[in-house]
Amino acid sequence: MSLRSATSAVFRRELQLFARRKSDWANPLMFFLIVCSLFPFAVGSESEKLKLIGIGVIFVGALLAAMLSLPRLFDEDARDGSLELMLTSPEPLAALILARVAALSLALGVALAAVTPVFALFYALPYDVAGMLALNVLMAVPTLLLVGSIAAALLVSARGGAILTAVLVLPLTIPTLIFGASAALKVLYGESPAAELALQAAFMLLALALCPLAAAAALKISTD
Amino acid sequence: MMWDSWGAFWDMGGRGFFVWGSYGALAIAVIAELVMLNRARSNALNASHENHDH
Amino acid sequence: MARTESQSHDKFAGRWFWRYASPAAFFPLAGKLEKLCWVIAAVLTAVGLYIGFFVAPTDAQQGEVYRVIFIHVPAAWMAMVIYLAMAFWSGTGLVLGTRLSFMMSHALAPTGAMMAVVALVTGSLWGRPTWGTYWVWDARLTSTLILFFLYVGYMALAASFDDKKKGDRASALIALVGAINVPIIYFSVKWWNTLHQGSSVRPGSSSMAATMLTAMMVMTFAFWAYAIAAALHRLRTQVIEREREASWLKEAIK
Amino acid sequence: MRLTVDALAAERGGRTVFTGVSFVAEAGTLLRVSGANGAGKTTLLRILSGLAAASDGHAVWHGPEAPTTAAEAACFVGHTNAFNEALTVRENLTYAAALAGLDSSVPAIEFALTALGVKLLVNRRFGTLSQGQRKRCSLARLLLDASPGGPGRRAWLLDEPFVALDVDTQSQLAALISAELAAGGLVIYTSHQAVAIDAANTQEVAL
Repeated sequence: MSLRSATSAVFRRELQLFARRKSDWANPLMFFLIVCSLFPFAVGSESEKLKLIGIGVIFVGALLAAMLSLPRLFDEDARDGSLELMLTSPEPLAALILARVAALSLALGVALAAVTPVFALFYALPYDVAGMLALNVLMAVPTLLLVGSIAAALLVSARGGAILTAVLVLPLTIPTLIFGASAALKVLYGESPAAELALQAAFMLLALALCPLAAAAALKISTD
Repeated sequence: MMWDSWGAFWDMGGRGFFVWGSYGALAIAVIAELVMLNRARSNALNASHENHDH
Repeated sequence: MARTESQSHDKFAGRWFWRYASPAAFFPLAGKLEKLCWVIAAVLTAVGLYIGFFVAPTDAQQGEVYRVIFIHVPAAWMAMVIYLAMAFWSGTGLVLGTRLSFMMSHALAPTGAMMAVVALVTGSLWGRPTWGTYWVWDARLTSTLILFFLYVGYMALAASFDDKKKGDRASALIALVGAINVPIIYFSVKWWNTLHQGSSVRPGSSSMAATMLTAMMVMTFAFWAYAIAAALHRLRTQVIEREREASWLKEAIK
Repeated sequence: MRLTVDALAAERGGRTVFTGVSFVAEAGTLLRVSGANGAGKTTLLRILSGLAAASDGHAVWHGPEAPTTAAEAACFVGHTNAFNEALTVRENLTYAAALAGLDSSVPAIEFALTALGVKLLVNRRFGTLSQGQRKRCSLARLLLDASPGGPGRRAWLLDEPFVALDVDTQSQLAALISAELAAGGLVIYTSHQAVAIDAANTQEVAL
């Protein structure tokens, strides 16, 4: 009972903060938009070429945009002291972190997935590919945030934290990137993306099972 | 001796650049690591001795 | 304020089987082991290179350039093995709280990163004449590259903490996270690779003459000995840095 | 409620801060932790609250019946407010109460705010308050588990609570502490300032 009220309080607070501070979701979306609109200038605007790079560009852009939100998981709380409320709670820290990542994934994942099909139009991608891409962005954002929460927890209030978080997290997201982009490519070539989706889901479940525990251990290490 | 001459040895069947480039890269890496090992050791020893003198 | 760490903080200091987990006991032993490993590394390298260049025949398929694999394959293996060893020591450190385990882990990382770089450079130099290009997105090369990123991340993380103990445990955790991810990354890259294009010829994959294999294995053991020696050297340096005020050290390095 | 501290030692950044700290604090006691700067006063409170780990020794909390955890037994208030500026006072206190496993209902929160004389601020964004108002709202966390007349379920761990408080708030806090002690609570604090607190049993631990 009290575990449920604690996790739901964490979840609700994260969404309240999202609703109250527009920049928290507007900035990642703008970043995503700008990244996606830069590439055609570099590679040219023939629609066949754009189609091929579009999937990768959009997917990497979404991952980077989600990465930018990692510091907000713990940094602000560490600064104003409310992180101590989580650390001194009688409830398991891993569950609280999971609630927090879940709320952030929901808000950010939905926002990024919602604009993904629009950006797909920039790259002349057909509707079904755009839809598959959006679905995979929706699945990839929680995975990235789960893996990233470990690094974010380790680097709470560390110097150079943001860059180092990227160095630590980005290599670990390669499977997500491979499965997500391949699923969309398969649809583009008219094949079934079932295998990719299953692997993507499996990787997400693995992250779901392990990452909150590791992030809790990480947070205890960095705040001790 | 399986090589006709030292020239043939260095030439490596026309692939000398790649073969010796590889071994050269290894040598550079190993030497660099050894230099760093020794530098770190002497820094640590200097700091340690200063510490003891005080 | 006197530091009495080495006596009081190793939880297991009293038990004989943990005796070597204490830096004071380990220091002289490590010194002897290090010298032995340098000698073994030097001898095996000489033997391995002799076999590799003067006994092993020319490869029918690849010509002379295959001789790069005598160092490329051992370096790639070492990059992987050292990462696993690092993760092992990190896990040991987190579970048992022994400082020496963390130090072992730190001591291995630079050598592991160096091995990854050597594997990548030699792989490219081998690939140019064989595949016609310096780089292919082959599963093995790609995962060696990612392994290099993980090494860099580990070392950067360890260096970003002013509090050594925090840095120890934080980097140990990331080493473990990386170790769980390495196989996942390897298999997903491999799977991705089969979807796109595969390279048919791989370093060391064509049928090898017995002498070629011997040269490669001798070089592998030489690399092992080298890695152990370098790690022990670094370990002893760390002991000197961290135990600056311990009295046993003043005796040991006089 | 009782706190037993036995041969506690702590280190920060590889340096030993203190060793061999032992004391017992019973309910109804005002315990002041004293010591020079860097003697480890904050570190001691963080260990007692479960935020930091001791390098040696034990600190054990006893509830009315059985031993309990620091998370259940203590409420730590450090130099930060632990409130988010974008949320209202009510939202912040609801969050704090839910995480501590306490009653986060409207009456409980209004009771705590009334005791500190800041009930009217309940729907204000924390970021729009003055420093004095912020401090009072944040101290309301201590009273979240208080019932009218009785002591709280948790001991109070206060790290320099009087710093940056105006004179009125200082005396108000001192009065709250006295009331908590009189009701049978346990208060452990550090302070550079000499603020008179009315207490029957006082104790001092020097680091």
